[in-house]
Amino acid sequence: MATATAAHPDAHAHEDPQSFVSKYIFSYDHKVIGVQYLITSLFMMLIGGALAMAIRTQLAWPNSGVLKADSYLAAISMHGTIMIFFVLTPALIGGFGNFLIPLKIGARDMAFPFINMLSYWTYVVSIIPLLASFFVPGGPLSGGWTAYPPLSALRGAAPGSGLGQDLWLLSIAIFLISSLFGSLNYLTTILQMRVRGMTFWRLPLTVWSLFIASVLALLSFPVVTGGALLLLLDRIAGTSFYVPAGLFLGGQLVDHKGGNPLLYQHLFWFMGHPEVYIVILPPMGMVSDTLANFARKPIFGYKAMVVSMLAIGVLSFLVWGHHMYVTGMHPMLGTAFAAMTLAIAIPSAVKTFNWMATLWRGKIYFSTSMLFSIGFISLFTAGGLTGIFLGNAALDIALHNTYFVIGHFHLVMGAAALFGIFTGVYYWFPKMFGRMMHEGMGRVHFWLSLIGLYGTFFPMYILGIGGMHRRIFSFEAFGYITRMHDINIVITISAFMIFIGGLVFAYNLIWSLTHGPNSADNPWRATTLEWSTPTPPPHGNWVGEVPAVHRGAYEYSVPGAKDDYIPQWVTPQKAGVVTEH
Amino acid sequence: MSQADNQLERVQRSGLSLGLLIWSFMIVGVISILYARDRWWFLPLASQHGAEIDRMFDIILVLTGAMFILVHALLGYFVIQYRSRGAASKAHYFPHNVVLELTYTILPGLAMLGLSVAGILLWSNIHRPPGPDAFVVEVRAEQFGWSARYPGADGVLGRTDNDVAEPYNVDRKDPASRDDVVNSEIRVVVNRPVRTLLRTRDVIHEFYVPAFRTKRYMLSGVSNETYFTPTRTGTYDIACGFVCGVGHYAMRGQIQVVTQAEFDTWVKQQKTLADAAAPRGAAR
Amino acid sequence: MTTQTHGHGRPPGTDAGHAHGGGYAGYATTWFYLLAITLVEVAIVEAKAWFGLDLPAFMRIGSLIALTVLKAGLIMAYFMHLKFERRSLVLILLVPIVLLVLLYVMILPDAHTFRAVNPGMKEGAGPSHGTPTHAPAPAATPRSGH
Amino acid sequence: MAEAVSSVEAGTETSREWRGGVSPFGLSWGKLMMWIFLLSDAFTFGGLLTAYAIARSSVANWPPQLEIFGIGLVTTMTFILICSSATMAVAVQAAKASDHRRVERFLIYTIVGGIIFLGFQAYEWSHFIHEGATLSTNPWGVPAFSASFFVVTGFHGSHVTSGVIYLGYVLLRVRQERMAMEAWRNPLRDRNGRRIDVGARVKLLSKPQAPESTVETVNVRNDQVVALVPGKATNDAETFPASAIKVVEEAPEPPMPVDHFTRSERVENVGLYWHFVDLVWVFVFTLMYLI
Repeated sequence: MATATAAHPDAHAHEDPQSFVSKYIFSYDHKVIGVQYLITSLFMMLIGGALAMAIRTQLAWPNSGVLKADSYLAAISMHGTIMIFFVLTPALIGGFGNFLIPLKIGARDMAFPFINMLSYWTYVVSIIPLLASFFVPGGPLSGGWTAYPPLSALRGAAPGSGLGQDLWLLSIAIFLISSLFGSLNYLTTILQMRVRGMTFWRLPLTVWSLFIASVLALLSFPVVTGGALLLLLDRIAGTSFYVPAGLFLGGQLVDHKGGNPLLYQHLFWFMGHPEVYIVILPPMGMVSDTLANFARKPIFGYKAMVVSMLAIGVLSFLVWGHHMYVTGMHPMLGTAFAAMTLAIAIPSAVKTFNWMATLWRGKIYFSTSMLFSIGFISLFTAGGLTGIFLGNAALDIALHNTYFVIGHFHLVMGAAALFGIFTGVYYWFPKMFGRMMHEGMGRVHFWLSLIGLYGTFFPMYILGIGGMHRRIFSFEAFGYITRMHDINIVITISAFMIFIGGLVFAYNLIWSLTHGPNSADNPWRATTLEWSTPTPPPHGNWVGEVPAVHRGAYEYSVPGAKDDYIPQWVTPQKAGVVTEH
Repeated sequence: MSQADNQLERVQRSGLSLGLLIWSFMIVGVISILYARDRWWFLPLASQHGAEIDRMFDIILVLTGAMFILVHALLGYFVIQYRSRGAASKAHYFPHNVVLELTYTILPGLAMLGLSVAGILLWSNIHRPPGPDAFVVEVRAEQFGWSARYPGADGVLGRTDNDVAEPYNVDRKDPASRDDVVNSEIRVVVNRPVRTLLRTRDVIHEFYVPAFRTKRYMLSGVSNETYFTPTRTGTYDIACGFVCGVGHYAMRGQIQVVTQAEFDTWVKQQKTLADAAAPRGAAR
Repeated sequence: MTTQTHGHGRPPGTDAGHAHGGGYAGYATTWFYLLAITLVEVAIVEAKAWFGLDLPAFMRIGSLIALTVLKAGLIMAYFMHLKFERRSLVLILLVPIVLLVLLYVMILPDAHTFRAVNPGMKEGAGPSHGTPTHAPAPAATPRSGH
Repeated sequence: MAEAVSSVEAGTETSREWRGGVSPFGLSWGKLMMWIFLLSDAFTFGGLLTAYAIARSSVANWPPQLEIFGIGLVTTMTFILICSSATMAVAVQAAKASDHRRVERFLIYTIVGGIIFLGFQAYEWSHFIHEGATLSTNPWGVPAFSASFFVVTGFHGSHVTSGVIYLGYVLLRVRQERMAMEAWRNPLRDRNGRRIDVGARVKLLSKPQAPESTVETVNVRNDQVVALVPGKATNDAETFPASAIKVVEEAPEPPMPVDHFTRSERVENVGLYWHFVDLVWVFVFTLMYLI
């Protein structure tokens, strides 16, 4: 078997695609698919970001007329949907997952390249109904990205509860199928296609994190697929899974009987909470890789990192109820979920301190990628710590559905995850396109983003404590929120700063694609396997044999070694030292 | 390896600006929280259990604040101190240390254990139903307004039944419903435990009174309950905390905390359900 | 596609064509047990009608669930060959099944909350005076076209 | 395998080193993916069955389903599905033993079982709908009863349907592959007993004037060979009986058209899927009909 892996380079790699279409559009090549995913999700990020700017303008100057009350609800709902399902998940799992997994484990492609291509195109198809819902009567859904029934189940309940809601459900269903295709591929690939010597304990943390995120996606998404199916039936076939009897809408008795709205919330959050970790685990992994690389130190406590990610993965399935403390859930469940939620703080703390210990006595190079990684630690801490307030069921009574929550999850799964994406793009751009990105523009992007993100989301904690609740089009009805008008203006100005930073990033991407200096094969002097390929890697990734792996992924500054890094593929004889792992 | 290959030597070397930025976040963060405590903090408290929520909030704030400061102080320091200092300097090879790792597994673990025990105890306290002498009121929400139903003279709310095809599903056949009072004003009695039944006419709303630190969804089809004891008379804002449609942003209500005597006089002047059903005042 | 993907993902020993798992006789036994258990299940359900045995609900439901799990175990172990796969696969498959059970267990209390706080759901009301509003409409119009 | 390992062992690697391929579970890629997919699908059913359980526990007066469903009919359906699962298991075993005619026969039994099951289900549904049950109405009480019945059995039925289609596809492939293998084992031979394979240089006996030609395709079943007949302007492909061919130069023996592994794995995968459908039914049977 071993011979098969190493000596049959072409048993698996298909012929080089020739035409433009088979090379760049319907490509089977995981690298092309990864880049396609990234570009598509960055495009979606532009839409989601523009919506965010509209929302923020409205909240800073409620009478500016940028949005109306109904289009405001549509904007927040679509902003959430787009950012979570169509930007963060596909960019991290689809983009970096596709690009990095085979390169990092020494495979020539994914296990099922056709399914891989199908996964990307299913994702593209799922975008169509979503964007189409902007143009239907009533507009897109208006119940927030969670789409709780009965608001989302009853057509007359809100302007977006008509066709827009149907299109949303359709879009999400297709997206979940796309994600299923992806997960099947990643899991099979990581389990079976690692090159000789690449044991689980030698996998780079990026691969570990993508592996765990894929498991989470695989197991959590089907449940909400079922839940969405039932919601669709409630809407179009007159079933009553979620809508109880005796409701009145606009003077009319609603023709539903015997449903339970809590059921949807449970099914939704059974997906919704693991989804948070699907979005934050890959950035954790990528940041671990870059921190070790640019601090020239082994990642501190590699095994503890893996175990804590596994713990986060398992716990993420047991805590969905903390989104529902005050929804009418049985109080006994509140206690159970509260205990398990706070338990997640432990692996998170371990990870944070491990990153800090990695920096301690390092030899830090401040590349743009490293700046974003350090920013990630800061944002993750600032956002993650407030989770302790919210996980505490009693405090959640005061804070649920306020801007405290918005600040919390935006810092963790918005800002930190975004920083993970930027870290990854700046770090692997040379491998993707063979050119370096512009460092100066990168630094401008970083400064605007970090200051902007802090300025946007940190004050939201204060808004939340002060009592501002979420999804309101204008706060002028409430005196205690109006007293905080100044904070809202500060937030909006900061938000525009992020957006401008994003534009700088977009310009940097385009500029670097054509003008960036050419990159060497291993420009960052990194140890992991993707840097042993030519840049950019050809079809089939390695010319000749895939190099075998001889050590763990983070052998930097090993005492006695010639260089300050020993790549995984260098034999012990050549390296001159025998490494521990 | 040639210099041209090594991009590492081309990137920025100094971490001073980044470290200062991280420290400034730490300082600005702390100052802004301290400043906000005086101006934009929780609304002045008007309920009994709220005091405990506020206290627990402060405890966690101190803990997490210390953590935030610790991480950022170290992070800023590391970034400034451990920058690359040319070819001669070398990073310290330090792949793992079991004692250190266990320390920061167990310490947060203990802290979380303590916090979750304290939180769960408080949570159970808040959810313990008040005794039979509690003030009972049914707060009702619809798109986009508030009202209330009071039990009337018999002290018992008429039962609700989802199969009754009427707004809020009050079963008028139930004798207890005859003297119920329905009014757009929401009033509760000061220093008396309130058992609030929450009922929605249509979609999910949320009964959110910031001054009481009280929040509970009004779940369609269910009479959710929430308990609190108001401690100060006055008028407090109710907000609908959960998105419920276009008018969500303006769905503001008011809850008046009055003395028992004031409430008794007021409630006697209101029409009962039976009155409303027979406007000429015939049946009583 | 097929030929590419099977390039090196094959388990050792399969090419020898040797089959484990007790062969056809083993399947016949499993098949027989599955049918027999199904019959036992039906017998439990119909215990009152067939044997005049009035089983208490917890016994009836408990034994039915136990038998179902047993059946599922037989199918997975023999038909799906799990008994002959590596132990690690079995363990990995067990974890999510535990999660599924947990999903159910954690949601169930809410169904009862719903039932208890909501008189409309007729807690304790038997079918006798329950749900008059949707009483059987004898000529409930079936939707055409099905 | 030994040579491959030795290069690794030249380093500090131990013999228990990871070598790639089929570890950690000893499953091929395809089979592993099928398992992962089934795991995911189990969660879809898990979600739906949980929804059903909640719908049921949310009301006190669930209709007495035992009186509504014909227990005999459902038990028969269960029997049929278990039987088809057993025949599927036999087909898998036969595939491993390279008994391909038996594979085909038992795949057909399995498909028939699936179709009968679907027929029963269609009968049950039409009966129900006739009695007045729809997704939103239910003559026996709460509408959630018929809604969850239709959703759960419908979702399972869609799995059975796609299973039958999948089985049919596998059956076709197994047949094709068997024929290809038979053709490979017993190639067409000319009167001298020499193999006629694609690419062989042949003399066309029926066209004595024509120069030597090359075999384009071989149809073993019909004893026919398609060869290029060099013409004046262009070459024409023409069909000849094998008896009209004399091989001048044999083509190199073609590789085995399909190997044992590919064939048996395909059957195993559909087997896993089909057993899973059966597995789900075991739960549906208990949870929806019996309890």
